[in-house]
Amino acid sequence: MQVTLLTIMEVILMPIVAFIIGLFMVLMMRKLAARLQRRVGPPLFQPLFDIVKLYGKQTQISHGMIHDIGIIMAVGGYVAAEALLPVPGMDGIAAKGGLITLAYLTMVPSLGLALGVGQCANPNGSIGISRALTSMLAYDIPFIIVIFGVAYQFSSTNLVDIIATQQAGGFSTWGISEMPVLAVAGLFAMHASLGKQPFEIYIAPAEIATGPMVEMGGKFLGGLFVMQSFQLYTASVLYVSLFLGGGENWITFLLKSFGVLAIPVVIAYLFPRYRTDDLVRLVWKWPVMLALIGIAFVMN
Amino acid sequence: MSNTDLSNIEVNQKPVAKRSNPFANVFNELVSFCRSRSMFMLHYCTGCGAIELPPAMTSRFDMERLGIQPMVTPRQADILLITGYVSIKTLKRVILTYEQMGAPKYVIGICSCTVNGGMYWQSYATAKKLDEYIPVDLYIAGCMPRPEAVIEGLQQLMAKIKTDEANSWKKYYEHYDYYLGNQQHLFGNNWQTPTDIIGEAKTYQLEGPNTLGEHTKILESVQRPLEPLEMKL
Amino acid sequence: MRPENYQAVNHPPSNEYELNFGPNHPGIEGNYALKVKLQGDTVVEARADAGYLHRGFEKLMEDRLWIQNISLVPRICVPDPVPMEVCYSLAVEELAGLELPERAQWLRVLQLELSRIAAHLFYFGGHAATTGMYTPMYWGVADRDLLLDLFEELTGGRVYSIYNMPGGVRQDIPRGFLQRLSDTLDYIEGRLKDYDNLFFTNQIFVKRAKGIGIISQEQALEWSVTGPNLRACGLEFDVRRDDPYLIYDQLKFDIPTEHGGDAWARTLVRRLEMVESISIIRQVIKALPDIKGPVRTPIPNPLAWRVPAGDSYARVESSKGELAYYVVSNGGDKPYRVHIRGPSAMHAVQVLEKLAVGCRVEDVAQTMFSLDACPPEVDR
Amino acid sequence: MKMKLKSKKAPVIDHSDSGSLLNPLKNLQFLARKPVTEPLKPRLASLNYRGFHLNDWEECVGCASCQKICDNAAITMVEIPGLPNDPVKGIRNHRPAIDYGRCCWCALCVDICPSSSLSLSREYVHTCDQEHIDSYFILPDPNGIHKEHFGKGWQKTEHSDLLSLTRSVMAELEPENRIDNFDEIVDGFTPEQAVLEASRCVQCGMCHDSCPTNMHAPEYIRAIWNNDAEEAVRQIYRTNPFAHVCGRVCTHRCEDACSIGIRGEPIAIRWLKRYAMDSVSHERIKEIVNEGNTAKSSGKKVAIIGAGPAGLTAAFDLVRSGHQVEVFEALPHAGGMTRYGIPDYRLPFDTLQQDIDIITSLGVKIHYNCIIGKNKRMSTLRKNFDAVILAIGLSQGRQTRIKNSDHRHVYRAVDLLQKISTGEEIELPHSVAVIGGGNVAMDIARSLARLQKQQYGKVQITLTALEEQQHFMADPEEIKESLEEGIVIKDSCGPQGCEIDNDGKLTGLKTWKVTSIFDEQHRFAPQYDEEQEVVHNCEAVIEAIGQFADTSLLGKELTEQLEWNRGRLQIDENGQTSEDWLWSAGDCVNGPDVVHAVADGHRVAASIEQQLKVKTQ
Amino acid sequence: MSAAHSQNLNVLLQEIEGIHLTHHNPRRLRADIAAEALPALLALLRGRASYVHLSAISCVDWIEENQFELVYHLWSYETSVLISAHIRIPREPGIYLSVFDIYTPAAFFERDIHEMFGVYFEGSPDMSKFILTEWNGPPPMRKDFNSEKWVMETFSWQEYHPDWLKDLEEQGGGIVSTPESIRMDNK
Repeated sequence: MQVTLLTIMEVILMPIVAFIIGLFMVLMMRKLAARLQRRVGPPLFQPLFDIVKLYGKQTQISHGMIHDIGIIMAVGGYVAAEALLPVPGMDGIAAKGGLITLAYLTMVPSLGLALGVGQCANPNGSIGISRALTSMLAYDIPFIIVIFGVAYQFSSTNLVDIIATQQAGGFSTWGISEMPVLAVAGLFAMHASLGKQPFEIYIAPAEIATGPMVEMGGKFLGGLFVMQSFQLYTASVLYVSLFLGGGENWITFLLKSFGVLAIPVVIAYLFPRYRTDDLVRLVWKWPVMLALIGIAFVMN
Repeated sequence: MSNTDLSNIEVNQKPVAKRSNPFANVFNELVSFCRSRSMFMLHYCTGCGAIELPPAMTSRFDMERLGIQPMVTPRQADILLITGYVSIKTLKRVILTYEQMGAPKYVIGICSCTVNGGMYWQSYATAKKLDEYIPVDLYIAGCMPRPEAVIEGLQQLMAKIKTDEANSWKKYYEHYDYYLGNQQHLFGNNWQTPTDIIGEAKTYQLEGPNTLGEHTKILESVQRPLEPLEMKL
Repeated sequence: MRPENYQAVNHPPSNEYELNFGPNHPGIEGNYALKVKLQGDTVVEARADAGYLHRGFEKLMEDRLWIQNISLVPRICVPDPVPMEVCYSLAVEELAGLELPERAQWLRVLQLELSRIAAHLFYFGGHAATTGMYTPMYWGVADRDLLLDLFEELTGGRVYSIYNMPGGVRQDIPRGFLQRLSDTLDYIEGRLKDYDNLFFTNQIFVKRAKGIGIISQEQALEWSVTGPNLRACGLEFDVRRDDPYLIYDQLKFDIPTEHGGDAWARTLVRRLEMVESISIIRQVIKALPDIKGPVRTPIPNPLAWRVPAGDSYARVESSKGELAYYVVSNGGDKPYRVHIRGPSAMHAVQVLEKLAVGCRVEDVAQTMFSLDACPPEVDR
Repeated sequence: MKMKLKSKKAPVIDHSDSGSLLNPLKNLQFLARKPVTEPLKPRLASLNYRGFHLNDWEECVGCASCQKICDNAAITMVEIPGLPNDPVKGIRNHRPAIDYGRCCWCALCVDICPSSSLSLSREYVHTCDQEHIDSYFILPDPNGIHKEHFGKGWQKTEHSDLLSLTRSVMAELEPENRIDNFDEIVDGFTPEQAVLEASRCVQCGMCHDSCPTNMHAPEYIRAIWNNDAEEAVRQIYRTNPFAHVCGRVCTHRCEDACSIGIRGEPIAIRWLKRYAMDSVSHERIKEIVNEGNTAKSSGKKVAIIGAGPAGLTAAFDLVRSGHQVEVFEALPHAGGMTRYGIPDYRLPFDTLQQDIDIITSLGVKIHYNCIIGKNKRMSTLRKNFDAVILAIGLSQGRQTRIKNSDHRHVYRAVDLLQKISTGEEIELPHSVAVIGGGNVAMDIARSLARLQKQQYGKVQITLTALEEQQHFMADPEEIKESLEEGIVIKDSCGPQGCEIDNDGKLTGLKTWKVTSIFDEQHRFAPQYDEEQEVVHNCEAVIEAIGQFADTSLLGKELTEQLEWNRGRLQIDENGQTSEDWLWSAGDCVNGPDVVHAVADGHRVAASIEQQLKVKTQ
Repeated sequence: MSAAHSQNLNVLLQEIEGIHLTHHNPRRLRADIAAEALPALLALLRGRASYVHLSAISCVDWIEENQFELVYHLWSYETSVLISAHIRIPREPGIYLSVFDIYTPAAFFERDIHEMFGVYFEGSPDMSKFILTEWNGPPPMRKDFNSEKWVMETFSWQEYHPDWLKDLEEQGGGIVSTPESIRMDNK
């Protein structure tokens, strides 16, 4: 009984922690961008201000039930995913859920968004969401391969186990040193899943005027902002858990997850985006190839 | 121009009804604070003053320090910057855009042209006083104002928002008849927008004695029914 | 996004649909619109829609004194205002038979080239942004701002300098200006390396820009393409050399050309032009201290200045291409007619409409930006 | 990445290059570099920044040139009570107020400002909300719109000045060509010169305000600029029938008030008027004057004594209102002082005659050689006419009453001038000393110089005056031309007596050096330095120190009836004397000045007109 | 330009009847011709004299003569001489031939002139409105359309009444002349 209560508390607490860390990740992203662009950048609590303001908007234009559900799915998918991502001291239901569930859950937000945007009947939104699904299709293949490889390597789909295995032998047992090729492929997949340049095809303001977000205002946009901070958190923590040995304690955990996130974020501000068709070709070519090579190594 | 004179329009001085719940007050203040610290600016270059916005946004004067960032669609934006003259063709789009923005929304009139016609006061193609068509919160003088002046102006607006004084958007609902009349004067009587302002005014309980009038009657007579997708609160 | 952007198209059997680029759209330069018809992701038809920036300049100018118009003209092309002032002044000077002092000519060249660099810095930031890269925009605009500081020091205004006037320029250079100018140029030249690294040799950008919006040499001549866009097709034409004005015939400069005629070639030409402009300004800095004399030929009282009847056609190479003013005087104190031929009038309407067809939707914005079209020149 | 080095210049990227994925990563160095962002506080603008307006109220004269050059119609002129307002000096208490809802900060207003009072500051931040939109309408003062000091930004320089400050050159006779004859000195403008000169005008209207008769100078200057001399004549005749005369010898207060004159040479308004009059044929002028003259005969009769400018102007007005006007002139020609006091080289008699011809052509009847008090009595006039105007001018020269001034070779300037102008033989002395520094002194000196040159071949004229040369009453031009013509000017010399030799022949004029002219109460009380005594050798002395009116014609009875004020007839503001039938106008009430006389003529005519109307009703 | 080019050009241009040539300066040549002869001139210049670049078509409204003047500015990259071909057409009905078949860019200029002056070009591909889609008045660039008058009738202006002005009015001062009144005086 006590275990269950603790689990429930963890399940509640983990998304909250994730959200807070996610907010700082958004801040880091914007600060790094600012630095590269030779400017100061936003103040410390800017991501929070944005979200509170958006939820505090008077006008909240909904385009129908599906629109609302779409946003709930987008945020909810990640909220659920957070409970499956172990952080130092909190495992939540990670031991029960496993990696496969998590992989599924990370797809839910995109689908939810697709539902919601479809309701808006704005051609730009539709183009945007079709691009988002295309890119999801593109990066999911290497992503699944990578997950499969990791699971094979550690003979487990339980993240708690995977982390424990990695932490057992220090750096030499980390995923990254055991399967470096797969780790690179994983980084690619993570970058693509974040939708940052050069893989940022579905926001693309100059082409389709911010795609899926075109009809989002007020709390819906706020929802997307929340989703973004969860997304950054999920992607980086998942990567840290798979390849960098998870968090031994909060300090290393934060260092690792912020550090790993910095890579795609910094690259994003130095490159333009690919064309949609180029993206699919590229992602299916290099990361998939790398992932397959990686998995070949693993299987050996 | 229109039947109502601008001077007849009074500012909405009604203090926001303080709710008895102290938490609600704290919450209100928090939201106002966040509103002032996070302003999304609509990326719409209506006129030549827009050329000083990129410097204000980019590295040299970095607006993001104040939490201001450009946004692409009106649905996401809080501030509408009217950067200089608005040609009549643009004015229609400006009004459509303004009506689509989510309340609370703020309008800043930059340059001389938004106040009294500016350089183009004899031009048949530009509107002269922006305030006749949409309510304006703040004007920034200059032709065009420098980025520093724009940023200074935005800080003024932030201060106003923080204290809940920037309420021009309510004026649009309360005096819709006046604004609509001026719009009809310029665009003709069959002018209509896809946004149901009267309906919104009712929803926000901002319907005042001047919301409806002879001009809204004209609107009702020419209005084709709004499709559900186009307007839903 | 405006609701009128999503009108249904009334030919049901096809899978075509319409999309509006602009007027409020980050993929459009300024306040301008392009209605495109799409089939899948490919544009099958594009129609330009201008007039959002129409102010009736030509009408306004007929109602203002010859001198008053100098504060009006720079507004016709905001990113590159100096050529407007110079071109109008040249046209009026020709009509009025005003001799231009030599120092004024050098100062005008100085401004024209500074303005060209500023416009190009602004341009490629915009071009980069259409491909999703925002850092060049932040850099370019910030570096352009240093040039605006120089303009402010020289002319008293950052963007609208209102510094050229029929007869010359309004004030001489401030003390120490040439030194600061030289320092800024050194800085900008040093920055070009960073821009190369970030943008011009960025593989993904090159991949995106290559083969976009190709104009062949024949098409370029047929469509009256001018300026960098023409030179990107390998045609070495430049008003500065072919129809020299001011003291351009005394200066040494190359006319950079590229072959290919695509967005990438156009970008490269502008990149090279910045280098040339810097070298021109260096020549001016070197020569200017030795050129003494007034900076303005006095004109009669502007309130009662009548320009002899006649007409003149002055042409200037602006950063966008061939800019021309056709000015007609009936001997009065105001112009009888001024016709402004903005280079973008060709690029943003006819050329863009043709180039956009066959483009994928993600390249429409890039096509427009690579032409460096300036909508107010179309609208006037 | 392939990088080719084309010349020694910067590395050139080739179109066939495909770029690099690593190059952009080099910019990671910027993570370690400092941002270029400026602090939030607005920077100080450049030294010639075109910010908000400043206006130095001390300098500003309210000429409204800024309002005219403003292409955006942003400037409103506002009257500010309490500021100096002096039309004679060309200062109005108007100041520009600027609408920042129109202004574009082009600084054309600064560049044209005749007084250089306007400038732009380095301040550039102003914001306001809708309720305070009035703050966009500002009255620039020296303190800036927010009363904060930012310093001046854009100011006028010699390069940016838009006004043309120098007159267009007019041909005139060189001294050697004019000294032996009475030909008119200045040629007058050619059409090109006139248009150029007219184009300098900023139409501020200071000239109109300062002119005693409020001539419509801006309008006729504009008309001349428009090559429409007839319209100019029409404008001139709205207020001045002595157009030819005033086009040549007016004291041109307008030019003293002219805004352009603050920093440069004022518009040559007088010469432009002359140009307009000269370029339209006499017959055409007559037609223009008669345009729209449909007044019916009123049956009233007015008598005017004296056919000088004042009298004839009144006659001109009255006859056009339909009254019957008769003018009584004591001398054989009309024109008064303009005929008998101004030499031919300044005002040719035939041009004067044209003015008079136009007036008489309207139906004014002039009785020449008709001396009131001798040929006709005042009482007869009173009986036969509804109103009488006394416009007798100042015909008698004042005397210095110094020692030996009763010598027969001591003359009054007006007497001599009259003789010269009528061609009467005079006893021409070989050397002359003139006392006086006014225009009359110059006139007589220069007239005599011409005669001396004609008869003796050389000029020997000394002009002495109490004042220092820069404070002479005469026009600077007159002084300059006199000097050119060989007249010696000795300033600050107080005449003390005429030297007479034993034969009773006049040999010289003794003067003392003047140390001061006025006492502390500004009363005339010259002080001399007796040590510095000079004797100017001469055969004749001419007194040109002023004139007075000869009122003996009024007769004893009337003189007693009328009210007097310090030896002058007491008149009200309309020129009416204490008798309701008698008015007085011109030099005899105002002192010598043609254009004042004209103004007076109008005033009196208007007063009579009104009184006659009342009487008819 | 070279002497040979120049001579060549002059010989060529003499083929057009009634052409009147004036040299403003070495690089500007003005050709006045009858309206009927213009297409022939343009065809000749484009086909045989290397004038491939149509710089602009300008329209001038000579209302007193009741004519429109159309000016075709042509540039040759080879001779470096700008030829301005001037023709006059009657203001009523204001119809002329399109030269779109000779110079493609003419389509834009003709559309613009049609919009601004109301001159109709027969054979031009598109004469629909472009810039003035929301304008219902007469073609605005015509001299008989008074923009300022229209603006004065259509719009109102700010009525500023700041405190300093109130103070001045109390003291007996106040506004003497508004800029609008000055402009009306001049007219």
